[in-house]
Amino acid sequence: MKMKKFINDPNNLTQELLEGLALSNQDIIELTENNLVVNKKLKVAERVTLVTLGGTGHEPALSGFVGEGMVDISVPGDIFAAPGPQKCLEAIKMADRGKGVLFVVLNHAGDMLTGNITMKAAEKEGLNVIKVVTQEDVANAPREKAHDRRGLVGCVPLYKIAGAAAQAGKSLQEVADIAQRFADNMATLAVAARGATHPATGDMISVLGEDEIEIGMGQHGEGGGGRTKMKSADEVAVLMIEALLQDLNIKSGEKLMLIINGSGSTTLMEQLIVFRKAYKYLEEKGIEVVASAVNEILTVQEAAGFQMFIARMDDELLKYWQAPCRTPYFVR
Amino acid sequence: MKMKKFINDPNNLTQELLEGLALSNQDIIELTENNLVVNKKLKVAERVTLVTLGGTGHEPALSGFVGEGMVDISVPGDIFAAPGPQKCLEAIKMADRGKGVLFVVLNHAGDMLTGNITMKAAEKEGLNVIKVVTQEDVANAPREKAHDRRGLVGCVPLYKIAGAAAQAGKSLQEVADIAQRFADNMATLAVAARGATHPATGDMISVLGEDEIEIGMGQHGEGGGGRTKMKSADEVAVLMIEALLQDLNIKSGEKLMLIINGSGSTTLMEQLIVFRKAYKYLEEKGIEVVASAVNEILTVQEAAGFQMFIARMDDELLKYWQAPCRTPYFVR
Amino acid sequence: MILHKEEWKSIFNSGCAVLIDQAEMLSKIDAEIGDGDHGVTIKRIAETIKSAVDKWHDDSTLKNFLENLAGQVMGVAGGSASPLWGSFLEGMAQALEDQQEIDEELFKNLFAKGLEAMYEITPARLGDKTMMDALIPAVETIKTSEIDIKGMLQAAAKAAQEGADKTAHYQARYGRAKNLKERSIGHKDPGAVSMALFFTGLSQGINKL
Amino acid sequence: MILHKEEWKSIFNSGCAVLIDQAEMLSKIDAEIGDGDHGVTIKRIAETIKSAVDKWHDDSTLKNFLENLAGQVMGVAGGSASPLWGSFLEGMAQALEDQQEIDEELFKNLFAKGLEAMYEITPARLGDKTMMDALIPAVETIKTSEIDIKGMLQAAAKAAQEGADKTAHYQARYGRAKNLKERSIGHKDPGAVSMALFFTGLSQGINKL
Ligand SMILES: Nc1ncnc2c1ncn2[C@@H]1O[C@H](COP(=O)(O)OP(=O)(O)O)[C@@H](O)[C@H]1O
Ligand SMILES: Nc1ncnc2c1ncn2[C@@H]1O[C@H](COP(=O)(O)OP(=O)(O)O)[C@@H](O)[C@H]1O
Ligand SMILES: [Mg+2]
Ligand SMILES: [Mg+2]
Ligand SMILES: [Mg+2]
Ligand SMILES: [Mg+2]
Repeated sequence: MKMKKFINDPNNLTQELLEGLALSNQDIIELTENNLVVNKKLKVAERVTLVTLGGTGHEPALSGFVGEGMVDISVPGDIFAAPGPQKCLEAIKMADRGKGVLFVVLNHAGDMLTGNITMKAAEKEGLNVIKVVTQEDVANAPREKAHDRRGLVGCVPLYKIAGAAAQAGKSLQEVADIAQRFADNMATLAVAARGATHPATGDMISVLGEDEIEIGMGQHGEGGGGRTKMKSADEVAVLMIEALLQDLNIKSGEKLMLIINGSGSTTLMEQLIVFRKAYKYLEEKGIEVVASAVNEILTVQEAAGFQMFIARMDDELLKYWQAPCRTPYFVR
Repeated sequence: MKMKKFINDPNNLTQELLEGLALSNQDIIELTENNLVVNKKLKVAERVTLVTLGGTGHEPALSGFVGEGMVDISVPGDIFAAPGPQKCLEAIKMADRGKGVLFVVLNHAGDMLTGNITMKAAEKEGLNVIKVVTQEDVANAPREKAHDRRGLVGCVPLYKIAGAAAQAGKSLQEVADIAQRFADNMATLAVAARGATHPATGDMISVLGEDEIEIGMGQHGEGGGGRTKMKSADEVAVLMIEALLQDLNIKSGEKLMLIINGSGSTTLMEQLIVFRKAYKYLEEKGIEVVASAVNEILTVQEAAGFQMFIARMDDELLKYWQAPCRTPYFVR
Repeated sequence: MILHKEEWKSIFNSGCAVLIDQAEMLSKIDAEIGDGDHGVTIKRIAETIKSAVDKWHDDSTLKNFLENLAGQVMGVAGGSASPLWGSFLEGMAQALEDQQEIDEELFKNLFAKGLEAMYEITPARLGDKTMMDALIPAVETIKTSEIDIKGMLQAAAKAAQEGADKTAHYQARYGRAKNLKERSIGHKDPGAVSMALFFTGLSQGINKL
Repeated sequence: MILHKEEWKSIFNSGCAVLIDQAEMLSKIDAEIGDGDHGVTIKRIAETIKSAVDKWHDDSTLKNFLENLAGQVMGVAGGSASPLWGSFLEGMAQALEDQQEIDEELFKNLFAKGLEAMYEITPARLGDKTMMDALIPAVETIKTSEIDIKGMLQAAAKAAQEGADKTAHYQARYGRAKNLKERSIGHKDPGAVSMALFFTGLSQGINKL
């Protein structure tokens, strides 16, 4: 598939998309000179604040979730690439309103290296930061080897929950504990049906057969799971929800968050059809869906496929999930 | 391009996607037995209410915008197809809370026929209904022949504005006048880069050359504008915004709403890049963007491309655009 | 010649049979200037009519039957054809009270009222490249005819067929094909073709009585 | 043998020249088990180093130079290579105070501290199929060497090269290639190859002095 994108100079992708984001959300965010995306209300915040980092090209994630009640500053790298630690350190300093900063890092090689270097530097400078890592991809490693698991869409509900806890006036340690509890109880599985093209190079990121899907595909098209023939929405949904339930050892009577996250060109129609099946399957098993979302949240360009995400919920997590927030792509 | 979608029996697409929508938004909407999508708070509404109709396959539109502050009942047809007038009549009766119903119809052959038959029947039954038609596609007819213009994404901001006017307690005639004023001042132009596949038949809806785009493409891939070689995002943005400004005869000093609506597989990254250029172009011309949105609002399956929408704004319209609302895919 | 219920049934069934038979062809010609689904919608309409004919109770009048049928046809999910055909049937119903036997005069009136209902619902007229290009000549032929019902239907089918053929020369002014502008010339309008087929089917049905 | 600022400059430039020269090849081998951008990132890093060398003020020490450079390299947008290379440079800086001349002892210490910084930032060790497979043998060779700086770098380049070659037999345990599991065996690790090339370049640079 040849690339067919509405872009200009591939070197300016990140700069231009961030400008578009800032211009279309002037009441919520601002873009600093060195491309930090900052919650406009950060200046008056008297609470723990949230910083995150990650490559662009996954819009609306991550910068589309900066605003009151979610992320205070996002540090975008270039397309699919982590930013440098300096920018992260700068963001943490800027974010700190005297109550400390929660620093959320997705488990991807570059992000983790940047995150670690940043933390070392932050410690050296005596900053009050706690790092939480999201690593919930059940496809590429067992739960015992969680540090090998990739971070997928789960970071976004985590921003929401941690952000609400911060707004509720919790201390940094409390916010970090809540975020970690949520992180420890989440699981994602991705399925891909068609690869994307890299917007800077025009190359296909991964190639699947005309009638194939791959369950367990990573964020940038790296394989992981197995390839199978295309199946019906209901079959795929059941396969995926079963793997997720098993990973978290979810039992009848438990309460879950269920998210279907479209990868790019898989329609909302399809995402809703899949959600419906997963929901009904859970209902039959006596598992209650208490929180949900169906949308493109963390995409991979025009890839076809979706991520199915679940998280074990308790009343406190649910309260924070439901709390108001206002960001460009998530409002409550 | 072969179809590769997560679906089940193609005959059940509409039923299943509406179930998914209702299950994932149980606090906002409910699905009646005959597939009307109803605002859960309609029961207690003491105001003018809103009904709209249209085919499915364009998610999140139209049913994703049912809820407080926007649409009260949507009457979905099948994929890309209008529903029958009986269902519309039923919806109008169900929606009427004693203050009358605004009935919003997009200008597409089937929708208009259904809308007209419904209005005839409603008159016969003495119902208090006013119909407003959205027809803002500048590509397929000049403004003097507005009745030939297709209805594109403009219906969605119109729902928002009319819904807020209704919530503000305006009379049916007032709500209709506000909606009509907005409708008379809006303009959309669509560009397509790659066709979609029809989810029920698997056929390509329209075919473009590997290096071609078509400006002025209709909702279901019907041609209209001219085909040209692929251009840069900035070039396309300028071509389109110029056509829109000319159509509405917008002058320096005026205030606009600017929306970029992704068709399906064009990334949010691209939409933001295009928005940025259109915004800057307007800024240079002394035209102020006072309201905006960049997102997939009314899609055409996995088509690549986007719609650029502008509307001339005044303080009252802006107030209603900014008023709170709560629907599955638009919250303020 | 007077038509009773049983005769109506077989005439309608014959009209529907032709449409169902030609559904694929209709989609094919719709693909050329429309969205390729006209056969699908027409088949659904024809099947709706057939099943309504099958379920037509003894105690329900032709008016009742047509009114209910019109509603069902309008509810057929699909293209523009459903509300148009439904309106035509509804118009026909308006020509009736509780008559159970249809004579020439009433027969003419039935079709005339059907066409009137169409006039109310669509601005398309002769030459606009729509189903009206088959329907108008067919109904006008019936209205001005001096022969019996059988003859009327035969002449109407011929007129509809000729009208449908002519649409190939027109540029579409309504429906999807309109957006193609000049490019629509050279192709017959699918809705006109199906309308002509229906009249052919009706005429074949009456011949078999 | 003692290295002064001007010599450092030409040695660094030589290391960078090799990397820039081989950038395309590096992306190509990254495409086999990674995401095909290693050459792009390495080229950016090399260009960052080169331009820092060009701008190296007379009054700034090697420590200053390396510290600033480390920051710039870490900020290079791209892959995992930037923070890793940046950490190595930062580690080197920590071996220094305000010395302007580097003798054998300090030279050894420079590389040893660079490697230590890497140990802190990544758990990857020998056999894990990363750049460490080239870097560890190179630095160990320098540390244990009894000859002059020129000889050290020659031996280090050889050791790095051998280390990089061996990565073809390993299964990746860190970086993107890890997800391929056994499928990663049979391909050299791009990060190890580029690291070996850098040492080769350094060694060529010192030969030309
Ligand atoms: N406004 C109209 N007035 C009369 N006939 C129309 C009109 N719009 C469409 N038609 C008829 O409907 C036919 C197309 O029917 P169909 O394919 O079922 O609908 P759609 O175009 O919605 O897919 C056209 O060939 C034309 O004869
Ligand atoms: N955790 C790690 N420790 C050491 N080296 C690593 C690690 N992760 C990746 N690498 C090295 O980085 C190389 C890939 O660099 P590059 O392509 O620039 O990064 P990315 O994989 O992010 O695209 C790998 O070949 C490997 O040598
Ligand atoms: Mg059609
Ligand atoms: Mg159709
Ligand atoms: Mg790489
Ligand atoms: Mg990379």
